[in-house]
Amino acid sequence: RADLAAYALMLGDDALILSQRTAEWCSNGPELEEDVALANIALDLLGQARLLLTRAGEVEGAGRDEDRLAYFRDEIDFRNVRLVEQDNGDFAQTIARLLLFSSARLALFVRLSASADPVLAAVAAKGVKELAYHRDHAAQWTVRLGDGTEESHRRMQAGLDRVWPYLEELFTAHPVEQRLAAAGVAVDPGELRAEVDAVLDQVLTAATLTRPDVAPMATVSGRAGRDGVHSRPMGYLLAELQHIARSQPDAVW
Amino acid sequence: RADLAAYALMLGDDALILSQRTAEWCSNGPELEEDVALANIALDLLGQARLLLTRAGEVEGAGRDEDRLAYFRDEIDFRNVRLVEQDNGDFAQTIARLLLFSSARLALFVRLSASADPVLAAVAAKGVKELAYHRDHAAQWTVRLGDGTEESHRRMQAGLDRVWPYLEELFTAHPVEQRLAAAGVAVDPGELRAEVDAVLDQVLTAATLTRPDVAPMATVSGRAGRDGVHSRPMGYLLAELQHIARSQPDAVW
Amino acid sequence: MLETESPELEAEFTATVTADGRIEPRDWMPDAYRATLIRQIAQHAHSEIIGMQPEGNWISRAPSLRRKAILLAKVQDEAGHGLYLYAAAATLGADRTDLTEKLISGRQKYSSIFNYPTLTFADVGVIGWLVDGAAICNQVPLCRTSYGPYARAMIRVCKEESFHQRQGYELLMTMMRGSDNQRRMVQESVDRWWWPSLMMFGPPDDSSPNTERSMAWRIKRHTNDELRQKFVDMSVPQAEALGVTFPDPELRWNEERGQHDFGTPDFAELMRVVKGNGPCNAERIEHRRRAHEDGDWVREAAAAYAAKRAARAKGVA
Amino acid sequence: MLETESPELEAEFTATVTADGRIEPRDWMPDAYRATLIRQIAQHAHSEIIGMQPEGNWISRAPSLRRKAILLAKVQDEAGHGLYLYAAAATLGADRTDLTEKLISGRQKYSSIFNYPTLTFADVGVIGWLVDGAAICNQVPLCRTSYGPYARAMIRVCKEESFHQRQGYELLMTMMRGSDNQRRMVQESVDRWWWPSLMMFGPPDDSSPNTERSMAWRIKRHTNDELRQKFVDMSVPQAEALGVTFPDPELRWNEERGQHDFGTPDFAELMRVVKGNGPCNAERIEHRRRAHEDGDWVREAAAAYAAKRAARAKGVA
Repeated sequence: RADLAAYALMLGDDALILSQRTAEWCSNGPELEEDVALANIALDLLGQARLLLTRAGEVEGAGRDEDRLAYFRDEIDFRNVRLVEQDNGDFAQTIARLLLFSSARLALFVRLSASADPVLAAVAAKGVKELAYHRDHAAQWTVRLGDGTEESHRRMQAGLDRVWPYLEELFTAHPVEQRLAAAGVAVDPGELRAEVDAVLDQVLTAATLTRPDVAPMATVSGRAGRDGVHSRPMGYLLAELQHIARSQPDAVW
Repeated sequence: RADLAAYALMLGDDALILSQRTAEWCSNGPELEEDVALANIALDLLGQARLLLTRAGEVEGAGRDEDRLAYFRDEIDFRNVRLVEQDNGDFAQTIARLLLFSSARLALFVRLSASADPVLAAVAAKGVKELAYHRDHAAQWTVRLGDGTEESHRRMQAGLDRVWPYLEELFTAHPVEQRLAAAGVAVDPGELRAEVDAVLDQVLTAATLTRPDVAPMATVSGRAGRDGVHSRPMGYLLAELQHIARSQPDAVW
Repeated sequence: MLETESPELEAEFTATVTADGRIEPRDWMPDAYRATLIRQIAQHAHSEIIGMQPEGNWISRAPSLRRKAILLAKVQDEAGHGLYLYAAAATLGADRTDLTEKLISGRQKYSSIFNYPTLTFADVGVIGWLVDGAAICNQVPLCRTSYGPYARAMIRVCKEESFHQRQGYELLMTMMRGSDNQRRMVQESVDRWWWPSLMMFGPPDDSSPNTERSMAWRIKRHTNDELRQKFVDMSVPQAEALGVTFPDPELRWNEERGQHDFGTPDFAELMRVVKGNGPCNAERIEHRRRAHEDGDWVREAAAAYAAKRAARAKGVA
Repeated sequence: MLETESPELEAEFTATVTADGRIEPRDWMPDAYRATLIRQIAQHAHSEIIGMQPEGNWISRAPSLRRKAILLAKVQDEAGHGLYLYAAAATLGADRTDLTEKLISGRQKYSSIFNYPTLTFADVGVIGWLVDGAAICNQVPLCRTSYGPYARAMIRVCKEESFHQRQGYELLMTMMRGSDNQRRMVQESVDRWWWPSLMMFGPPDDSSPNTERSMAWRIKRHTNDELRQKFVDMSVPQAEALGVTFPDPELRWNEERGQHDFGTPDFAELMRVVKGNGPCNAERIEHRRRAHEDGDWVREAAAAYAAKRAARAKGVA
């Protein structure tokens, strides 16, 4: 049960933090249609986060609801991968991150729809359609920017180069994932690599872009996002996310 | 007494928030010497803030110390002028703001050294030396940048233009200030205008810069920083300033 | 589209409008009608787009996930409203790029209400209740406005805005049932937004020169003061239910008139804000301009890619 | 400065160094001595400058005003140390602009410890205690190093670092007396920093090829392993007093040796971090490069203004 709560938290935190970052684009997009599209994606992810955090809290059984988990945990207790917490950078970098995340998460959710945990299975099944849209949106922009102007090609390649070191973490199985995967509850993310790689290669080829040849982002003595070891942007993101809620712990919203 | 506490809070919040902004330059300055100088200024202001907030808490008599006041007040309870909370902008804009603030605050502290309140008088007397240094530092850079290269001239003028609308607030007497000034405890900031204007004109002339011809920043139906009505950057500044303290309300640091 | 000066066409136009009929894009219309509509629709679209900022300011800090989702969806709806309205303006021959240019250069206006800052999360609720409420009072009559595409856009906009208004009011209700500090926040926010909301109906009728013509054209259906009165009468009981007061000592029920008496907003302040000197005018335009300019390379890339694809398709065909 | 190959000069140099005398800037010295010193002093200066970042990360969020002041003053001291050390390097003919260029292009290194992230405010205390503690172990002997300006800079640096170390330890003491969560933070931070701190003494002696020559030149006075042992022996009782443990199951007192036994740090990790693939290498260099480049126009302006003034002074003279 502790494992299941931890796993729901990992997936929920990924969605929550990426939603927070994506929502930063609202009123800042390159065109109105993109403000709408990115807000949609942020809303989908927020919806996934709420279901997963709620599930984590229920399984934990300590009375923590989605808000308690989102607003009243310290940085070292967040379980998201470091990819999602990075600053947005320019539009190309945001698209690059979305392409990586949604490709991996879609592959995961397709498998997770068959989870032995009915709640995870339902969340995943619902998320599949959303993530397919996110991936298509990211892929279309990757191609458009990669095969657009000289500047957009350069920026799209730079965006990919910047986020690619964080890809490995999406395929690295945490002991919790390994145990739950053995029990048919979770998916071993290592299994997703080949499928995701193929998708990414296809998109990059269509976009006339090069697969970045970069080392995976180092861990801190083997610990990374899933162990609560985050990167510099995370603390500032949480300060903004949590400040008002923490300021009024006795309030009702 | 409520007036005295409110007044100490106004001056203390000015110093605290400008210190916070100035410290953001630490490790980001254009040269190491400037990292040191700006850290010094931030430290001086932080020192002033601590004395003033402590005084405000004592006079208020509700058991709030400097940390309670700095970390556990909401945005609408902060009493600083809006000038100090603005984003740093580039180095020129930071210098422009420092020039305006330190010129006005120096003129104020010179007079406040004779306050009927012995604590305010002592804080002001100590601050005079510090602020004289801050003003000199800002004035020297204003001249250097104004009379440096074409780019630095343009940036310095733009920096002045950007912060100048907030100057008026430094000369606008709040009812609290008016009452305390009548009692010989505070200084009516309106009295400082001529002196500060003369200083600024002198610096701008030496720097080959033009005094900005801009309207004062509008209030919200007459309310501004001294009434807790702040501008967009303030909430984000407080989120960062307060997040860790608010996250661990039972902690001892 | 060639403008033909023709008494018959003009008579037909007037007849349609007077009979509360609809003018459609292909119909003849007077130049001044077209110009007035373009200006009004564009300003309305700009207001939706600029209106994303004051509330968007709170998305990242919304204090519960449910409120974050509601707020994000609302701001997204505003972008959507902007899109419908730019599309309606396009049916009159106005180009979106050109309208955007006019917005960020300050040549076209947007609703002055968005030049006030959002200082607490209560502002999100109060904007929903009072600002959207006032907007709805202004806009509901426009669902029957004489220009078809505008009227249809307004029907959709009004429906969503009513939804937003209820959400705003519900947030305030929840906050008023919460902590003392929350109640204080709500009252403080109401104090700040009440007068600016009243000013959303524009200057008093006796200094609103274009009202008469706009009413004849059925672009406008009630005078500013009529709508303002309606809004006050609607809001007072809502404030009572909520447990807040409006900062107007002259506000009281007038039994004789069957309406509320209320004080006069500071229209000099309104004029200052309209002229560009509100607390946030510079910030709002600057934000929009930056977003637009930061997106230049993206829009160029999309256009370049579309052109390449078209060329390739042609090559294949 | 002309380098003269002269057996007499070399003999004099060796005699001075062997007698624990000081070499001063105007004295003759071997090219390799000069080059080694420049590299070592520059790396040390770079470490101070890069070292501002991990702690600087917490200035804006320090949870009490007193801790904020202490931290800001400490980071400021690090900038000051950088300045003394660049000045010492300058006495050997090294140009600061050139050294900065080497830093931001990655051609010169800095202490690998600063490529680890600071995740909680406890890290501020642990860096003071362990990282500054290890630095002091490394640096105290350098106060007697053979090159005069370097030795004098180190005296000042060491004095300030001891002060920082005490402040760090005092913060941890305070936190350990605080809430459960604070104690958890301190232990978690110690767990992360212990091994990287041990690696600050460099690779084991048997794979540290330059140690012997540096010791002969009195640039180095103890081997890496000697210093590492000393640091462990010093830290264990401090950890006990604090109430934290080190994450090393092999750590125990060896009665026979009169020293602690301890496990072997993961030197493969050290090599990866040195080679550029630590968790923060890219971020640290990028930060420094950005600060430097953002300041280009300021430094240019200062130079242009100084030139103008000089020209005017000349014109007047």
